[in-house]
Amino acid sequence: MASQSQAQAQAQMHAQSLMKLDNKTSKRSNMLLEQNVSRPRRDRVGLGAFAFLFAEIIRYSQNRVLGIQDLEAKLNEIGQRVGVRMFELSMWREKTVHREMRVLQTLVFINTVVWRALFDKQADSLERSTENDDEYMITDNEPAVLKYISVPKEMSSFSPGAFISGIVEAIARCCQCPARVTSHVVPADGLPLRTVILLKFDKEVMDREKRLEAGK
Amino acid sequence: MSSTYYFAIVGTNDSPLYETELGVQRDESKYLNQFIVHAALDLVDDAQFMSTACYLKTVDRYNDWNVSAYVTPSNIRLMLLHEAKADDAIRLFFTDCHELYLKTLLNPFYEPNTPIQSQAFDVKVNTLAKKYLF
Amino acid sequence: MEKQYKAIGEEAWKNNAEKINAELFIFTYGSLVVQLVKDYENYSAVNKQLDKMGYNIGVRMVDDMMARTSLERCTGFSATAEVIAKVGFKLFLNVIPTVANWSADAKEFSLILDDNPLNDFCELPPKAVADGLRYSNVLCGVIRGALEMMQMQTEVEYVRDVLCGDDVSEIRVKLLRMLDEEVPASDD
Amino acid sequence: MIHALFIINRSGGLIYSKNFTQQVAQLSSNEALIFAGTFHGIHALASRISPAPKRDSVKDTGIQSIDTKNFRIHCYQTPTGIKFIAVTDLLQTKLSGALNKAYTLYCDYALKNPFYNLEMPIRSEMFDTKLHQLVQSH
Repeated sequence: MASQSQAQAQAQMHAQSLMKLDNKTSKRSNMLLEQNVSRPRRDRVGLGAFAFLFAEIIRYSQNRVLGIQDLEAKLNEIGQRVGVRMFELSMWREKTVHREMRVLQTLVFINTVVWRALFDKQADSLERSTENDDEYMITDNEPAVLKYISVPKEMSSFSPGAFISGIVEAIARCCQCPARVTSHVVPADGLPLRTVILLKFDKEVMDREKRLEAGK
Repeated sequence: MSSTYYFAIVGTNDSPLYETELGVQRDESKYLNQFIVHAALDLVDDAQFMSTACYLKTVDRYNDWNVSAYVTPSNIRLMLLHEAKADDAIRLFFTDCHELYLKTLLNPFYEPNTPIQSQAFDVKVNTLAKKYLF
Repeated sequence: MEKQYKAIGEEAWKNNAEKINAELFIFTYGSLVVQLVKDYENYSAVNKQLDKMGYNIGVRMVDDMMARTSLERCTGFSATAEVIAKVGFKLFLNVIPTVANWSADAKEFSLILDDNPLNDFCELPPKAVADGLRYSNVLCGVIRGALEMMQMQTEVEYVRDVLCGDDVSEIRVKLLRMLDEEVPASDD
Repeated sequence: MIHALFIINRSGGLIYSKNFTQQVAQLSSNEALIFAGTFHGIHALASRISPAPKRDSVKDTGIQSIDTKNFRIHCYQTPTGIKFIAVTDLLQTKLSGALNKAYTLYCDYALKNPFYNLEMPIRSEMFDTKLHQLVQSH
């Protein structure tokens, strides 16, 4: 009996302390809900800060996975949380807040607005695959976030751009155009980290596109 | 002014992320409100491909109720049950609620499509309702 | 002295630092912390991991700061504090915390983070606050790692955190000892 | 003219060596290791025998260059204890600028690379390329 009431008292105390904390932190929630997000609050940080952080994210992830695919999946996951936020935020800052639901418009939005928001420039190209109708490629010749990374030969199939493909995958899903998104290093002359983000849209998306096209 | 509103935010998997009754509280109405909103989601799905606008205006009617909808770029549906028509006021209310949702989403600890539990959010929504709807 | 470091930091930021969108950095950091919370399911383990990752960053970052500035080895702990605040934080995060609360023996000081970019947008869940999650704990590790490369063994920790309801964020840096140098660790 | 470049880590280990001209002999890897370790030791001893006071502010930072009849060895030690060593002709009086640039490249393409392990030999094509460009442009 005694221990039970003790436990109850403890639980009550815990609840009280949580409430007290809640009062303290509600100031913070208020502040966050009141801040102006129509423009970025701050402009830049050092690329060095990002590069060191990203390197550490890769090292951390590497220690927790068995193979290259898992490593890419982990980076993809980390990128997705960035993508959802960056997308809704970039759209909010557009002149006309709107929705993109069509494959091509979504791709163009990613290629231009999102890329500018993330990397200060448009992606270098957006192409449709010549082999498969449901595949599109966004190419960045020199992704700033990968600038200093040299993938060792024994891991040559690893693409650190999996982080970027995670961002893109999340945005495609937000736009109701879910796709499998992968990243591939395709070096070109003087561009060792040229990265191709490959989107393969789900069948439902392509079917819907056809329906909407026919309905026009 | 005795108008009553029911406002809900619905996630991409059709689960409610937030709901509140604004104005006169009517106990028995909660489930009916949820039902009306849920039924209107299909109509939102149909309407949303007709334009790229977020605000879809009134998408459904049920007895005396109008159902207005606003869809955010990442397909989170803001739904409002209301009696009187007031397109512009509702647009402004929705737009500001969208901004509140956006700021909630920016928090790294908020997982998309999960219920919004912040008290501050609740207070702000009620303030917006007072500002635009009453 | 203080002015001089401020100028060095600003000069390096302006001319020698490549930059990146702050929000991309902030969201990426947030995503990492959330990942750690998922992976460890225990906030004090997350604190530890953030500190460790910060350490790994710090032992490397200090070289980047030195290479991009004209700094020499710091003379004394008070100059070190100034360099961390006015050059290190400036160069990487584009903010300058305040150095304050020196201990009488001049072996401890605080960095008051009036403006911490990592915190933008962040609100901790109540459970994380109650369990003492230090969201920006990576910074402690960075400082500790960087100072170790400069032969200073330190203890660095958050003593106050706005995300946990405190009025300001304060990181305490305590010098434990100077590590031996001059003699090469191994000659073979 | 920069003939060769070596990087020595904090404990005297050789982590990078590269010849840029045919004019200097290619040391065997064993010789290069000995060169690095020996230089590291002499560098430390030199700052010990220095008549300069041992206070931090005026402390001697060790050997900055060694001359022979035909060439010069330059050394730039970073505040963290890494040594960048270049072999040049005698016309090169001061090389700290170029060595500082090499230091920056080391920070970018070794330290910021997640696959580089601290204190270990640098194996990065990008580092090679950038360093080569630096030496060419010098």
